[in-house]
Amino acid sequence: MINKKVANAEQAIEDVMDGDTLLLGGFGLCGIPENCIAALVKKGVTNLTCVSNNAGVDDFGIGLMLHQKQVKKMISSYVGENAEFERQLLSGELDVELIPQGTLAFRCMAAGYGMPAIYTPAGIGTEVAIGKEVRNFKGKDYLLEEAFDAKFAMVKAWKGDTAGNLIFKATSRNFNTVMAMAGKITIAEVEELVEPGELDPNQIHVPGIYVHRIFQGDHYEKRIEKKTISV
Amino acid sequence: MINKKVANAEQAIEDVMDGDTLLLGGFGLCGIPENCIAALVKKGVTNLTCVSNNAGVDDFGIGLMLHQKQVKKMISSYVGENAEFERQLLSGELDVELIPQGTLAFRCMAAGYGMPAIYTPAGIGTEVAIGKEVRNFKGKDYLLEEAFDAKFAMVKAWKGDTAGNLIFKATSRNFNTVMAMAGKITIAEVEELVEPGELDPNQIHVPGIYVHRIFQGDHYEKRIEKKTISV
Amino acid sequence: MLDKEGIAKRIAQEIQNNSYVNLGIGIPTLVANYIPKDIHVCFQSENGLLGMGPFPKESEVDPDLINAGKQTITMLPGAALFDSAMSFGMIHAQKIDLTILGAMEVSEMGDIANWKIPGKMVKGMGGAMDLVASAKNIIVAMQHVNKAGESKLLPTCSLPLTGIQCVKKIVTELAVLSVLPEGGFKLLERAPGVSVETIKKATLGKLIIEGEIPEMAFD
Amino acid sequence: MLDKEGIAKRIAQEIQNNSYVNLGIGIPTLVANYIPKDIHVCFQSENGLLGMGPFPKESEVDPDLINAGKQTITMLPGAALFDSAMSFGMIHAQKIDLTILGAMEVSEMGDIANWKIPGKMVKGMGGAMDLVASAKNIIVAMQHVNKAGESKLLPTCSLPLTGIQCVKKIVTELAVLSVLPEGGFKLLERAPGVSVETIKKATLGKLIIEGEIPEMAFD
Repeated sequence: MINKKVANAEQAIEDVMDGDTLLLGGFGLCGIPENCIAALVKKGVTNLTCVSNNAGVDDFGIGLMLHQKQVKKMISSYVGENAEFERQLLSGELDVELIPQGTLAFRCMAAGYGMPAIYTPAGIGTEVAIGKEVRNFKGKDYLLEEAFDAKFAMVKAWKGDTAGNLIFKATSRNFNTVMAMAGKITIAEVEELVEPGELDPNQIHVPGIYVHRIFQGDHYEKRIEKKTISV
Repeated sequence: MINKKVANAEQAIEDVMDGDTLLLGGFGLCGIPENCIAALVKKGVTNLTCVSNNAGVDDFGIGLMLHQKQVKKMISSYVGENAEFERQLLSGELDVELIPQGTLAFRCMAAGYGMPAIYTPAGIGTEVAIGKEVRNFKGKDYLLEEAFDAKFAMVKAWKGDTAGNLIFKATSRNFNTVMAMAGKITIAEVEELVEPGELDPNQIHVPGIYVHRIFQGDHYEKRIEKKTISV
Repeated sequence: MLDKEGIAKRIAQEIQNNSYVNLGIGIPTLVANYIPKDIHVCFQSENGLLGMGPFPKESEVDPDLINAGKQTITMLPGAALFDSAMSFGMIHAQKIDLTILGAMEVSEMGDIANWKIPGKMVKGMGGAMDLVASAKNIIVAMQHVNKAGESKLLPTCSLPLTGIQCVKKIVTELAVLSVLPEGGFKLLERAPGVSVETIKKATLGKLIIEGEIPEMAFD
Repeated sequence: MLDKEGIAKRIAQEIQNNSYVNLGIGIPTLVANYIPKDIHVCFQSENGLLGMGPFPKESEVDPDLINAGKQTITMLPGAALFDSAMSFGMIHAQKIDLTILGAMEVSEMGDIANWKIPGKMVKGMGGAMDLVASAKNIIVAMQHVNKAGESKLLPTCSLPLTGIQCVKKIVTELAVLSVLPEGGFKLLERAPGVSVETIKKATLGKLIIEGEIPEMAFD
């Protein structure tokens, strides 16, 4: 098997440059690449375009990069709950492109499947459609949306092997699979890194061919945004 | 949970009518819906359009339906190894549309994902492109291929639960997942049918929402087309 | 007049047996509490889960298992997990039977605005534009008038749209209304103690009243 | 002059360390037998497997585990299974580093014909059109001339095409040739004991010969 293992997050992200575009997995704070984000903050790389469903919170997730003003542009579907984000956006320091959540997922999937663009009904008749091609198929209108073209994808999986195969847990799968498939260079951090042969080939969510670097992360905080309990 | 269980193949296919379009899972003879095919043969329904990567062999798989002249048209990527198929094709009794294997998979996936059509580079510059829209994205040409619009999908899984969740084994997954997602009415036959909660939600290949009827099949022959042994 | 729980309770009556349902944030979330015992329903959370169960006990809390509102949740037996692409795939392929969501405005053509108020910080549309663009059946749960006392059922929406010609039914604190294909809000039911006159005053869009309008019935 | 095993052996030298490779049916399948021990290569089978291993022992035969040629196979440690859509997805997204396949004809522009002979029963293109439309690097393994003695390296293909401007290299029983981006077969190596003159006679398309042409080297 082809060995994708690198030592740690620092090594995995060492060639990220100012101005690069990154796909960052996760939904809210669930399944975010915590170690990669910490390493990006430490490296201090700037002018990044970050594609991520959300933008973290003030003191966790992508919020940590926003706090350091490393992000030039966010492409997200929902960016609430982040005061520093709001400040930078209103002051014009930060550019934000809001796109429907399905469109975000499909533009990643398209990249991972070698499709140049896909048609989606989401956004028809709204400001999202402005400047985009609308096409009717069998009586229904669709927007043409292009595949993402991102240099890096950073995803967080539950288990992985050194061949790059990934398995996700519960709803932390979210955008991580399609982003892993979409990156030109895909970096995966996993809670548990095992040898080839230890994962059931039938249960793999992302085949290793899509993953270029993999490492076992540490100190996962897995912060919960809205802990809600039944009484 | 919503219960999708039906008693057997006869009950599952009872509303298939002459002239219907069926998506039939499997690659070669691997992962084909053996019980559904047997029930279709018994029912004697005719004039079917069958979408399947292959057309079976003379005395197994879709070959059994061809033998009874139940198939009006095959849409496949490869139809070799079937003498009766060849006879019907040359005599004009059977219509065949050959399409690239990836196009077959993507036209199913598109249907399952609510995409009206997809762009693929397969077939550019060949007779497959005749009469189809060609579009250039970033310097490369693609063909526009429409999603399948099929009344029934019939797939074979390894394990399933009564909520319709499916797990496939090894390479018998092939077209079964995307066809299950593409059918207006999807019928799944499984080797082992269990109660909800017995399958790991993390390992499910096709969520039950895509499956309308499920039953535990019997007498699986699983014929091997080319048994090849290391010496 | 209904409170939020009342709106949720009334909407719960709309849920058919053996259906797949996506619940938006806010009042729609409460609907799950009022599903009759004999109705089988499977809730989708668009971040990648079918078969969403109740909130967890303290000991069951799993940071890797949340709903689209980012709340910790549980899974029911028969649940299935998937990624965001498949999740919106099944939404776009119209596998979800019913979508229930909140709104700021609904037009008499069934257009909906629920994501953006010009001049205010925009948080984003999340999955709402996908849901409204694809759903077979959409029920809106909302207050009949906004905090300024202005009707939210309008001839045309004034706020940026989330989707067009998609809302099928509306349940408010005052009434149940269907949106007719040709346009107009058809009054179906009054909330307990609410007069047709009150509903008329609170509805700026075209209101269609035919015959006697019954009061909502609750068990 | 090489036999089929020789062609496979020569192509195996083209395989780079840490690469993902798709092998077509026929001579390409034989290439797997000649990969040097120190080269890590992962074989894809387009019916849904990465990490394809050798044919099974009698006791290991599993009807649910076959390759794209429908032969029973095994999986190596680190293998991954997936469906046909993801399989062709990774092909189209150019995640496969090298595709090796047979051909009936190749043109000096790199067009390939390998699926259909007019007048004969057509079996279908299978996955070939997808592979040739997407591959980063395609090597064709074939005989230099057909059974009628006619060159298969042509100015333009006479048979229905499988794909256009895609073949990068050709290995035959006589020679190794690259297809130049501007068109033309550039002769790189001669098979042992084969003269440039013999290759010239067997090549109908534009043949480019620069300097001394070395003989293929085998370990």
